[in-house]
Amino acid sequence: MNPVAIVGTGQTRHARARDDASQAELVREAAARALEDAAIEPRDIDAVVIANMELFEGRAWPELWVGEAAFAAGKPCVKVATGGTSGTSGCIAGIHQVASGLFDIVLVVGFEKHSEGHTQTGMTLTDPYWDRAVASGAVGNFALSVSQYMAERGTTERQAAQVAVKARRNAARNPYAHLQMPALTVEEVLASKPLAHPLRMLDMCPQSDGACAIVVASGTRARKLNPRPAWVRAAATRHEQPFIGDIERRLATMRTLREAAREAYAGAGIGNPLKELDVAEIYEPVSYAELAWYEALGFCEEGQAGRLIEEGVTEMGGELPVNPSGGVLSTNPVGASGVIRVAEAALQIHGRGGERQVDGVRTALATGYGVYAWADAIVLADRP
Amino acid sequence: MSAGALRRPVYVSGIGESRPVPRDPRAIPEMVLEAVQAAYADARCAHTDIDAVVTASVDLLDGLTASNIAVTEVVDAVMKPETRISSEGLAAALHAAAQIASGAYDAVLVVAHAKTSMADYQGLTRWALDPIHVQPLGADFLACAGLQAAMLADGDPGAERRWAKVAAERRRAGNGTFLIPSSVEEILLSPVIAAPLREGMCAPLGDAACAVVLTAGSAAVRLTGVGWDLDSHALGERDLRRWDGLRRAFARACAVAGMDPRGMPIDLVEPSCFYPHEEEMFRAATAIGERAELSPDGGLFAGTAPVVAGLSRFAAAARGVRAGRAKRALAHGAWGPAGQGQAVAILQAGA
Amino acid sequence: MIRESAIRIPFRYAAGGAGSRFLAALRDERRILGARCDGCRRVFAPLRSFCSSCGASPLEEIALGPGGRVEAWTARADGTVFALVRLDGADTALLHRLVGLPGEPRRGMRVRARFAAERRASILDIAGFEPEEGASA
Amino acid sequence: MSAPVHVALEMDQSWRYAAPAAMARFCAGLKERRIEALRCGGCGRRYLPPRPVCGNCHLPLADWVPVADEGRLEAWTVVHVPILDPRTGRMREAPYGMGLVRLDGADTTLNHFLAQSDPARLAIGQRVRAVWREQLAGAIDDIRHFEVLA
Repeated sequence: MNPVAIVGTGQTRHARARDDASQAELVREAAARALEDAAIEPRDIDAVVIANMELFEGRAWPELWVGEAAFAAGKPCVKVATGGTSGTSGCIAGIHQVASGLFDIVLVVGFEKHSEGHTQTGMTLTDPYWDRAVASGAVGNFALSVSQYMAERGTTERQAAQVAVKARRNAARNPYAHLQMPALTVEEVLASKPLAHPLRMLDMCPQSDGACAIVVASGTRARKLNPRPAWVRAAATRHEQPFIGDIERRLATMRTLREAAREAYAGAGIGNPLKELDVAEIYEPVSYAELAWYEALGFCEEGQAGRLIEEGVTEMGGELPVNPSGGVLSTNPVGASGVIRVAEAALQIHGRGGERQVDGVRTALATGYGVYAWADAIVLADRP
Repeated sequence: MSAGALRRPVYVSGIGESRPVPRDPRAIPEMVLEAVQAAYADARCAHTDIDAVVTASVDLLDGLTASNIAVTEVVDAVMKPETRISSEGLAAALHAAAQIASGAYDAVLVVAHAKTSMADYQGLTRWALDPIHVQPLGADFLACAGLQAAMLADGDPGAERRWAKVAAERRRAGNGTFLIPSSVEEILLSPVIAAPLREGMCAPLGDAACAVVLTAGSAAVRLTGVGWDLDSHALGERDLRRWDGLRRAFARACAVAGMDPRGMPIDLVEPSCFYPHEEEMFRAATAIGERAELSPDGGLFAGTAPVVAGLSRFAAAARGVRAGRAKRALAHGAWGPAGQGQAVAILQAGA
Repeated sequence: MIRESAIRIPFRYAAGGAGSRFLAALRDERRILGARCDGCRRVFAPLRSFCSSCGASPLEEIALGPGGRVEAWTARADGTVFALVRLDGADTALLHRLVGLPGEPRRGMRVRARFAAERRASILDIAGFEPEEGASA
Repeated sequence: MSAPVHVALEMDQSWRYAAPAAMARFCAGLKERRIEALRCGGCGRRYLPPRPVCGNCHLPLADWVPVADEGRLEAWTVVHVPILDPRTGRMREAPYGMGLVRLDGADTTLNHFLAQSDPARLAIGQRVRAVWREQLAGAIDDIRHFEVLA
């Protein structure tokens, strides 16, 4: 693929309800910040990609209404919608559009305003002959897979709670993060309200209102716009069969994420991700998922994820900090969540991470997760 | 190479359709499977030859969250990259072309589907309009088309009869799966549904699916020009008498193809016009001469479905080029109120 | 086999900064607010938080109408008439309904906003636009 | 800055969903308490729910095989949060047990309700059996739930 880099990022303050902003204004808030970060004007944007899940807000073709808030009026603009991977897939779409030669600069904006609809109900609007009759929302579905994963790997509730604590501690250094719980303890996570055994309230991501944008630029433009562009070394996507029961031991196997990561590492020349990646921003909707993803992403052997969190390997200051932003566990506007992963990974390479900056980041991983097991993996680096 | 050109040539190697019918008794995956299998057969390829999939569908039309879940298996996206462009089928094809040109993939399957028989289509389009200032009024895409037609008909007493003639002409060219008035007089007597538009003037909507295989490897039809555009959402902010978005999308497609928009020798034009007044705006925005053959198979007036329309026009244009009826053809897609979204593809004989 | 299934979900959309101000002014002041972009020299109806042409933000708030001219109208089979109304002082037209029509409307006719008696910060606080006194329909 | 205003809009739309032919046959079977899966001629995987093609092999499925209404519990949870049921517009009451059940004769698992909602009584590997409703309508919830066999 031709050289492409991320040269600017912007996101909104995320919250349970952003009553002060319409969907369009939320999109504008993130888009304007990304332009400011990249030091470009609206006229510099050649095309726009929007990422959003329409039924969560009850909108058909939401890009029609919010497109101009993303500076898209009179420009090429399409919407990408693939469940939880909408944001990462939207970023990959922007990357492909720039690499195609069609555009020099593409703005990708993901957003969601969960407070305006009923997301858990929206998520049950799947197959009307099967899923809809026996739906239990994202929490129940995830809990099923967690029961298998725990039985198979011996993962403990305490290890998962440590992931939840790490996420919220990191989020406290991120001024944009939704949940701000700097002093959260493992005991508090374990004492939080049961949602679907063994998942508790604090094991889960919140539902957030928010938007995030990235500026994708061609090689020549990127060098002019940013002293440290975040170059796209590789990007891979895998989708999976449609029903939860189709997927063999979902969290333990996760063949989509494994395969997407394998392809992305091969494209980026990464042999040992734990050593060669400097930071990772991964899409973990549940504390347990982060542990499962450590294995699928090759950070450790199968069954060793619990050890990784216990030994602080993925903490700030550890060998491979995972989710310095606080992750999806701290902020989850679905259509934006994948864009946030990519933006935060890029921010680490730009060296603009503020209090959540990891020292000397040269290579970063961003991942997306959606539906039952769809996955994206993107490797960014400080060199093309 | 500077921005504005496709870095790798893109070819159309396979086309398959589940033709529009008023009410297809089958489920969406079954309609889509027919189109995909036909496209593979046409491309003489196996599912293992396809690197990636781009789908086009809209959740609210399908009554499903992430409606691409329902078709993941039939579009052959299991353990493959799939991107859903939930705007319009032609925009999905143009994105697939960008994927190939980027070097990411060598063969991409593009699939669009919609079943308007499932639900009250115009009722659902209300949920696409600004929920603060417009949706509470009860307006829908049909009302937006009516306002656009009204702008064009103003001071033009011959417009209604002229449009009826266009609709009748297109209908005669199309085949007869849709029971619709086809004479000018019948059309002019059909009920007014959004004045000045009458029922008989509208392209009949039904159920359809379309699949196209795009490749980096040479084939009989080459995709040389791609362009798309999103205009302002509010009707009152646009000059509704003109499709400026289409003008921009067309200019971009010509630039990508390395051609002068005014001197474009296009022999075959396949516009996505759901109403006859749109055909007039289409001609004005693209400056397509009278010499070009326009919608020889009746275009959308032979029956169509939203989202699928643009990709089906792409398929029709590719068939024309492949059959040698045209050296160069243009396909058009449109979505949103009064054609807010616009997409253009330019196809020509390959290799 | 066909199964009919309904989806009943209540949605609640934030009107946002500009939208809230616009709707509150309809409710509290019976005024229709627009926005002026100094860069584009364009006055938008209704009020908006950024210019859709040049992207400038914020924009200057300005009162429009309540009179204006019909730029285009369409009638649905059920008799509802939608119109694009160019309010006095505005460069863009507002989409709304026409009411109280003695006959068929026509392009260019003068209309005036009729406010609803009970107003709840909604675009429907304007019940519709009706022909101005003395304006022939 | 004025106080935030919201616009409330109620969606009430209905859709007519056509069942794939294989799903229609499967549902007809349920009316007679019969469960069938489709076996892929390529990889041999026996699919529940039935569907047009095998996603792994991209081969059309046509080979029906019988499946028992008993099987093995492969995953379970007890859901404590009520959710809005989109079909009724009402909240579905909690707590309730959910499981992934591998029915004897199928290779994929079926997600469904469990009779038990006490975590202490649920474990992966338990044998479970379908509890059918008295009135069968030809839908997956003709099975009220699965109960753990002693």
